[in-house]
Amino acid sequence: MIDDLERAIEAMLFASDEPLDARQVANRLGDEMTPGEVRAIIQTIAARHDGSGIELVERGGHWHFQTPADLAHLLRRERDDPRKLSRAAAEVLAIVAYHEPVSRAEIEAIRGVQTSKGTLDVLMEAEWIAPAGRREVPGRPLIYKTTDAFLQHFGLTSRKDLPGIEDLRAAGLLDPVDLAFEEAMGELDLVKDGEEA
Amino acid sequence: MIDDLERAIEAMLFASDEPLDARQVANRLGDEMTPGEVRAIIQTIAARHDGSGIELVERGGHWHFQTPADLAHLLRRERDDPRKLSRAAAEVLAIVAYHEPVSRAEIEAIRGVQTSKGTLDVLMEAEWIAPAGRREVPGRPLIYKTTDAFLQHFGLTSRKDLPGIEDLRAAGLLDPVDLAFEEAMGELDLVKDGEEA
Amino acid sequence: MDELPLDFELAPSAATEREDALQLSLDSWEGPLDLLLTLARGQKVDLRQISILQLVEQYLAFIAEMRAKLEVAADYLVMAAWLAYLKSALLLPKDPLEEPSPDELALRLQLRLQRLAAMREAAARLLARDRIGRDVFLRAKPEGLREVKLRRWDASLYDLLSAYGQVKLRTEPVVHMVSRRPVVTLDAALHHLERLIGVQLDWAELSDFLPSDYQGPLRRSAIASSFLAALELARQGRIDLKQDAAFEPLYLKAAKA
Repeated sequence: MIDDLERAIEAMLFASDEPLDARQVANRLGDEMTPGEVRAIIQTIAARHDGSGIELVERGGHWHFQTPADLAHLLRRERDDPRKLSRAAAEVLAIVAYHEPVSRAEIEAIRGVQTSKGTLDVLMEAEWIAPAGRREVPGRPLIYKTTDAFLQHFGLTSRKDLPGIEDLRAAGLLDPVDLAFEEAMGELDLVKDGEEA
Repeated sequence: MIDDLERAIEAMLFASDEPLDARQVANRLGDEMTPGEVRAIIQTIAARHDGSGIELVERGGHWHFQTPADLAHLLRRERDDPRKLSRAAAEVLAIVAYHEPVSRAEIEAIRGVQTSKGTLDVLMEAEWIAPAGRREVPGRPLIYKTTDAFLQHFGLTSRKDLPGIEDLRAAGLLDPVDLAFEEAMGELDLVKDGEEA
Repeated sequence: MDELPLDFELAPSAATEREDALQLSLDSWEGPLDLLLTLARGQKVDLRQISILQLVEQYLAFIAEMRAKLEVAADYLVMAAWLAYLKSALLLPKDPLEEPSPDELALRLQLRLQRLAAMREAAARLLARDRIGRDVFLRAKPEGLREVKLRRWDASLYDLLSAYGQVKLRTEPVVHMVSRRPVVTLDAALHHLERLIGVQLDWAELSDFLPSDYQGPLRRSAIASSFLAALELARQGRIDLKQDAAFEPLYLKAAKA
């Protein structure tokens, strides 16, 4: 059986919105207890919780309950939050991969549009690109290259595995959208004529 | 020595700002533990705190730590102001709790008076009642039920703990008047038949 | 009717003052059923033993007293009228044909009062439980369980390559490549038609003069150029043209020399 006074002090420390010192506890009990007596009881409570998932700790003479530091990882759970890479980021990543090492200015020249710092940040957060020193030109701009994590994610053994321009053309990836559209329409016409015949 | 798993679960329940159920605990542990195994450990923890100044209680399948009620006088302070309920709100809350799910019309049939929208709003704002779909009768009225927050606030492990609910059910006092009336008339008829025989 | 200032949590101690409250106003009641229940409690018997007749009289007397002093809300008056009817039915000799019988009406009223009383008591017991923030207390500042989202970026190799393709397209010097279309020139059609018209004696449809291996766009081009060729030959007086109506098949044959 736990002593009533001990229970009371324990409940008080538990429910308090700020750490309490021995004097505050004694005041709230309204008893003629000395802070020393209160402290002794608090130490009994702390000892009882020792090694459990709850600990009673002293900070500058004030006591409060907390969870042990070694269990902090349980209180902060990490969860994957998958996000689709934006079109702009995919373009920048591809440019870095095909032209590395490149500076931001060079990426912009190739893309033909301004590239926000955020786009590079996203790619660095994904650990697909990394800074690779500075270009020895006026302004010494930072240059970027792809990482091993990049190769791994896209299933490439090395950058040499990236298809060349001619491969891309052959795969239709360099076809303007409107030509590809006409071809598709031409095929449709053929089918229709065939059906009529 | 307290087992690591027990410590972890204890810390989790202690640190959480809302009551946790066994599944939430199991999920957070990321282990292949069944909710049943978690529940067993929680019960061990609850037993360990039994009779102390902190207790681990179950409310609607969710557990949380709180102070024992017998220490209320030491912990209650002027600024603590539990939600005061109007008589109307208290009655409506009781009717929802003992009859759930119920529609507003059913509540009004019991109270013999119209329920202002505000009364239900107060109870919903307190998160003690919540809509629970619609009754499949003409007009498809909204029906209400109590929440886990209701069980927590009023210290009920489950709805079975509602004071006197078994007696009320046995006495037919939770049955609608029409049903009770039929039964009462049936009994009267039986008595009459008996007398005639 | 709702949201009375009356503090329900103090209701048990206030209940003894109800007798005095009866003299004051109707605001203390949650409608006529509530007033009836209060009056029934005054009989100090179990609700199952209550004298409905006595209750009716109490209610009617109370309302009459109220009306002398102030306006009484309609629902109290409706109940009064109904109870007056019930009272007379209960007192008059029983009419066995009357449906429902006054006894049944009285029973229904009694059942309703029992149910309201049960819920009223349940509410009081509920509010008297150990409530969070009044009787039991939670940790004031729990650490809280947090969930940290780890952003994981996703893209496929296809996304990457097609993005590069679009970059290249956008920025490469634009070269217009007009694709070769399959066409039958007017000259070719003329030549073809001239050759065939010589062997054709009777009217024949224009389409009969087209080579059968022309398909798709090529065939459509052949129709167009053959039509022009036919017009040209007709202009030169070398063939005759015939068409029954607009959009009908076009017939041609060699002109009579």
